[in-house]
Amino acid sequence: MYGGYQGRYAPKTFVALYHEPDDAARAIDVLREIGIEDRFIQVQSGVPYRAEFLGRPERPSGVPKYAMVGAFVGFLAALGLYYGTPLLYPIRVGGKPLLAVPPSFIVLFELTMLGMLIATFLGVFVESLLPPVFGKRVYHPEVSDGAIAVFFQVPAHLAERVKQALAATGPSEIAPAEGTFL
Amino acid sequence: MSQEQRLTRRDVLKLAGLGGAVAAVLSGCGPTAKYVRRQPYYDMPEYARPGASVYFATTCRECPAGCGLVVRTVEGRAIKIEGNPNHPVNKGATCARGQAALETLYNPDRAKGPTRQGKPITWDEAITALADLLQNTPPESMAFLLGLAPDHLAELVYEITQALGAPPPLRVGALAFMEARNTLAGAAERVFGTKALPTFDIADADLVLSFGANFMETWLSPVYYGKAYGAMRRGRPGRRGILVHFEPRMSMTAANADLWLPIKPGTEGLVAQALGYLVAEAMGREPGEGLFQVDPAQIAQQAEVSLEKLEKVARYIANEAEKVVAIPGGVALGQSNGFAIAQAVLSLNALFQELGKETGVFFTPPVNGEAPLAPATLADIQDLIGRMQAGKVKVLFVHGVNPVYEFPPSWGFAEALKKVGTVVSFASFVDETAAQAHLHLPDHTFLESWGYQRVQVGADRETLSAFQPVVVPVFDTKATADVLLAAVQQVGGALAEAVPYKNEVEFIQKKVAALRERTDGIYAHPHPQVFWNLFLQHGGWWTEQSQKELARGSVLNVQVGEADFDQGDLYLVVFPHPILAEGASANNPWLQETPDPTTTVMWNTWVEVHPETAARLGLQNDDVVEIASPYGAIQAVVYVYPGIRPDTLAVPMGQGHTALGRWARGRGANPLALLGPEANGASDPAFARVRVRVRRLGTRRQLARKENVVGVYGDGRYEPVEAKAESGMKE
Amino acid sequence: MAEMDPQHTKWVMVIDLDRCNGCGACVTACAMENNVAFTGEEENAYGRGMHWLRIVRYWVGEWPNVQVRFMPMLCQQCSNAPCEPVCPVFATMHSEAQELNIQVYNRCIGTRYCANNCPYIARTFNWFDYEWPEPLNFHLNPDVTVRRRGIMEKCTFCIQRIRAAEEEARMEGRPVRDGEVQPACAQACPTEAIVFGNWQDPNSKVRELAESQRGFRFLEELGTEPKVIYLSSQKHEF
Amino acid sequence: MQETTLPAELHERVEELREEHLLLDPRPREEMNRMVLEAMEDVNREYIIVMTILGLVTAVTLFGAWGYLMSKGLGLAGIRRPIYWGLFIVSFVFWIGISHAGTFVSAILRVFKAEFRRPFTRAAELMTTFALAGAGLYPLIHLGRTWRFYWMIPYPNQRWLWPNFRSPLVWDFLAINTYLLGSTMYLFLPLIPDLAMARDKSKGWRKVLYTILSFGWRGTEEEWRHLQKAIQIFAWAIIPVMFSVHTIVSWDFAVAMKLGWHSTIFGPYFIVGAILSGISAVGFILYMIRISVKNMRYFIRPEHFDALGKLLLIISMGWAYFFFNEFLLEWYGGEHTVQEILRYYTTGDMAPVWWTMVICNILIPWLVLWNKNWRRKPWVMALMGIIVNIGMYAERYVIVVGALSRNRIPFDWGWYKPSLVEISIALGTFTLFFFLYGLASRLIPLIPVWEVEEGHHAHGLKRIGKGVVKTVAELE
Repeated sequence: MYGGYQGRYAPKTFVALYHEPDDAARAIDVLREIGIEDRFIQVQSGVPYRAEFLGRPERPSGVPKYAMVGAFVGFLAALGLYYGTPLLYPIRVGGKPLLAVPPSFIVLFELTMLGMLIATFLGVFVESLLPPVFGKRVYHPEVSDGAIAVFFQVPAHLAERVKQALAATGPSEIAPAEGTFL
Repeated sequence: MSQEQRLTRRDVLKLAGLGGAVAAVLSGCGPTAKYVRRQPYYDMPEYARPGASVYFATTCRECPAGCGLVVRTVEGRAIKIEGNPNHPVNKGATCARGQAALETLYNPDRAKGPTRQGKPITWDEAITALADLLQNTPPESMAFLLGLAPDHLAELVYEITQALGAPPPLRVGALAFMEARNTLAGAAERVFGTKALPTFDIADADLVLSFGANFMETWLSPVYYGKAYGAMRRGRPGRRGILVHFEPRMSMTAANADLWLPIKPGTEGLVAQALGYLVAEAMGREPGEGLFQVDPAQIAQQAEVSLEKLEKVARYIANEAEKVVAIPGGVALGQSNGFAIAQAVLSLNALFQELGKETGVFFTPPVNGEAPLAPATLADIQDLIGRMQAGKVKVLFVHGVNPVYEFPPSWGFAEALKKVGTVVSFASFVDETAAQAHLHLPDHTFLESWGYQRVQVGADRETLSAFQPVVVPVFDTKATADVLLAAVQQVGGALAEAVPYKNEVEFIQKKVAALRERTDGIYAHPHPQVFWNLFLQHGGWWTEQSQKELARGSVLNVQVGEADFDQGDLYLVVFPHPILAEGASANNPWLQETPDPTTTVMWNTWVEVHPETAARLGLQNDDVVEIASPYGAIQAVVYVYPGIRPDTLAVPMGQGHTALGRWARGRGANPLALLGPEANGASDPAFARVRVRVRRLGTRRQLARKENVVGVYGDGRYEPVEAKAESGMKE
Repeated sequence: MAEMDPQHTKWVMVIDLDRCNGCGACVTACAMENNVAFTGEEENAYGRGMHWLRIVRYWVGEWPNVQVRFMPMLCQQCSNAPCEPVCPVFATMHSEAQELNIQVYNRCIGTRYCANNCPYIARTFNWFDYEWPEPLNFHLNPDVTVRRRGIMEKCTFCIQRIRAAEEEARMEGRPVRDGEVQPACAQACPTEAIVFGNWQDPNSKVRELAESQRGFRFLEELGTEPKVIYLSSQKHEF
Repeated sequence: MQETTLPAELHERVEELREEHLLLDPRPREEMNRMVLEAMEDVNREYIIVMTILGLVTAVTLFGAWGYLMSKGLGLAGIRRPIYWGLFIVSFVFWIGISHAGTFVSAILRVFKAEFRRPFTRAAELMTTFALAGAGLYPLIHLGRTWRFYWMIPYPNQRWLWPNFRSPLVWDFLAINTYLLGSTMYLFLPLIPDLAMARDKSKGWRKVLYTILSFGWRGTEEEWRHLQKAIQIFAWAIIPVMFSVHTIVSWDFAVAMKLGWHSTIFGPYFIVGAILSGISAVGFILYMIRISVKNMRYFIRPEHFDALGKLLLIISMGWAYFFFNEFLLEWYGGEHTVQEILRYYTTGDMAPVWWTMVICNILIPWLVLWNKNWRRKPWVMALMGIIVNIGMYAERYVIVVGALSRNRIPFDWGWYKPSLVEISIALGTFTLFFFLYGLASRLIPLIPVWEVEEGHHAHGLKRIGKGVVKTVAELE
């Protein structure tokens, strides 16, 4: 994030651990007051909190776009299968037309939904950059015990000041965070 | 390719010229190439191209009717049996039994080669043994039992017995006596003056009166009658023939009748006379001049039939019908007064003639006047059994019949057989008789055989129907005629001089030689070899023109009287199975699998019981019952049958084999066990005189039916029973 | 004849129920021609016969005026066949050249849906691998596939015979002659109840017979447009 | 939580409420995590014995019998002409019905924010997946040539042949695949945070497994946002898929030219039936989890059974409504064969099965479920689960086998008797289901802890006058 900075200006990542959303929200306010932008703060939690609870900026999720693209692809695949394949090798059955509209709805529906669901599923991973194949990531295992971990990046020389400021918000722990492979 | 295909098709036989496959057949049938061989692909006979069919004309021997067949073969294997469209009897059609004959040919349970006391021997040993028997047995203690087919063998054996001085062969068979051939021929002699089996010309009849004749099933010539029946119904625009059938049970023939009258067993003759009386009356004859001195009202009561219905039929005959045919047959002739019934019914035809109606009885003219050997009478058979019992028969030759199975046990044949020194069986299968034979010298099945059959019924012209092998023999079997001739030659001396044929083919060629001089045949050629080839190519010889001459008869005012019955509760109708007939081909799986027309039962013996009777006796579908007559008892499975008199039971023949093969053995029961030894007045067995008691055994066995019981009878509930319930009835 | 299109035939069967006497020759002939397996007593008792053609028998009336009606029942080769659209793999389909309802054995995966959907109960299923013990298998028709377990089969109108006749006719540059093709059942039928022919041929026997006032198609109210035309039996009433 | 502000005299009432409602009875997340993990790691002797038995029984009765069936032919099943479909298709429809449980609980209840769903969404979704796994086997088992099943898949092949998209079986194939994939993904998405939790808390092979399965989940805001969005999309999208699946299954029958099947009401009728059997099966499964899995008495409480009981009663009424509709209108139609079919159902051979269906699906639920005390008894609901599912199995049996037994040609009616192989396979899918479920119960967290914790956050108490009530805050 701070690529190029060296020495005392090099960024350092810290984690402050909270057990109440109120505290975490206050800590984020504190960080923001210090001048750390939202993009240098990351919150990890064991339960989902709406952005507003912690005073974090609302950002829309990209997943619905995946869903729509997936649905469209599924729909096209269904069109191709239903209206295309019978023309490749026309076989008449039951005195029925080769291409009939009403039963096509079933195929169109199913494959559209299938495309949509698969794309949504994949979308979660792509959007969240999961699985973390590109390197280490910061994480605090207590998150899974319901703690709210507030990660923030500060230049090394500011670290102590920030720690002190956060102490007032009652974190159970403030520590430097190391990226790990998960 | 198209050339061969066109010519190998069935209609090739219509072609007068010789081309393609026919030429091939001809060239293949020289004296040196007796059989068509199944060859490897690199060395095929020229006509047997891979994938191309070759058709051979031959004759069916599943029953004695002598229907012409065309057998399709591919690469030396018989693939499909089709009717010979030019044959005067069946005109291209076949029955189920004929269709399934391929399974006789390729049956895995056929006898694989000659055996002595069950142990395989070579044919040389077999022929030596046979020659030994012919030489060292006093001629009068020899006996030959032959089936009704083939005729050429019967004639050869006849010549041999004549040369030996032995008693002539007896031609016997269950089907023959169930058809009461002697009775019919005897009655025909009395009414029409010809002692032969009459053919009833129903094709253009307006009304057919059938007194028990199951002519659409197995009776005499079923395919001929099938053809004629179809023509009668819808063969003529605007005229539809009507069938009225009198029989205690609804046979398949009865099932096709417009009116089925389930008269009391034994009253067929009386009803015929009553009907004659009523017709005569309706046509204005005074009772005094009435030819039958009967009282219709009283007969109707006696026969338990509606007088009104009889009168309606009589009025229809009198007013609407131009051609009326009355047919006696089936169970009617098996009554104790069967001979009188046959005469009464045949007389009805004569009466109609007298009343100005057309009738349709004709006789198939014998080829060159040579009638085939008639079937043996019951007296002949009983005489033979008596001699066997007395130990006077040292050697018994059996061919084409399975007497242990086909004769009612009450005749005592099986016991008498044990007293015979040497039994020689020529059966193609290890049937019940062959199983007890000392020497078993299996014959080919007819699709591997040479021969001919003299058509007795159904053809309107002289017809000699030819057999030829369509495939090379499947197993190590040998034609019985060849075996006998080889033995005769080995014996040598006077016998060989009297029977001077090298082999079967030469014998047949000599027998048909006389036909070369006939110019009225469908073909003629003076050269023996060409004639022979034509004979085989056409599947026999018959005249170009119909020789049908409707017979004129005289009315016999026979005293029919009452039929006698044995002690018992219920009348019993034993009938040849419409598909299996007497059961000689019961080991053909597809024959077993073809459903009986009226009951749709397959693979087993059932007993037809009227619903009221079943209710009275507490019987349900699929109950196993014991049916007992004074002569024996069988077990069968109840089929509640709406089409039978409440006082009558009916059991089909054809099952109950204790040998023959995997599909026949241990299946169902043979109702012949219930029959007695009495005759019907013309020395045919009175098989309908028996009465039976029926007893529920408490077990059940599910009949294999094509129909669904619930759907058909609507009794709502159907309790499936375990098919394995009855131990004794299964293999 | 001139207006006939040799490329396109419409095969039709007429079954005259007045001629049919129920003898069962057609049933056996069909089995022998088409390598139909036999299944034995127990299987048949459990409704597992393989008959492509069966003779449906009805009882009519009450004792003693009982009557029987026979009706040979086989695949009706429907123009609008209910069996066809339900097959997921096109194992049963319509041949446009012959207007036949075709069962492609190699494609069949054995869902049996077609059989459930057939109002004529005309289809049979190979429950097992059925055997023709040697040498019984010698008579198997080389023109007809022997079906193995797990697939559907049904009457084909003896398509192998139709094809042979059509090829022959094509090579000779003529339409197939009336009566040239006979399925095994029609060929065997002693009463000539079964007549087979090409509907496109205006002079064919089937056209002539179908004009009869007795003609009807079984369950035609279902709209399946069967190609078997029955001529009703009209018994005389005394 | 506001209970500190409540007067002391309400304390007893508060305790009562807390005991009643899981979501008012918060425990620290660590403790809940521990409880869930303990339950997962509780591989004791009984468990191993039961699982071994289930596994062996499944191997023999399902896969053994299936292999035997494939090697000999479908004749080993009791099906015959004209009843070409038997127990396999009955079981297929049955399991598809059961599979509606998970989707109903986790999608419909989620969309409608029914809070009681929280602890058992996963238990129900697992049912969906495993029921579909069982159901998905049947179309393969029932094929005459199972080894050719892939011919139904649309893919370019050397035969140049594509599947017939007019065939309801292809619709089935597509719908079931969509549903199976969709519901598996839908099971997996909310599972990720819990797997991450397990990853953090476990050691050894479990650590490796959960590390892989949790995909590096950390619980960042983005992750949660995308996850929740996706869950939302799934919840909405899977509902129509679920409806389509059972509708299409019903169309297998309804589009056929078969009297007794050819009914326009079959779609909704089948769906309601599916939900009925699914919901009741959830009751049974929750009971099993409650009694057999460690620590589950905390998570699964009588209130859940009560809620399920109410749902069940309503759905049973809905089912009865459709059933009555179907029967009455068919009967009024007066078609000859249909009359016979209905007669066959009610008084014919099928009557015992038909009446079982009526009694189990209508009579017993209606008699039992109106009573709150009974609804709250886990074992009663477990029993209801069994009874209703017997009834629903009977319903499918009547529809599949009963209708096929009667057709327009009385000559060709039939009766049907399931064979041993068929019964064995049908039972085998039950053991397979329980086997898979047992396996899953020790491999993945059965309780969605984060959802429960979220519920804890959302729930509170409010004093109104002298009383105290439960309140719910909308967090999502």
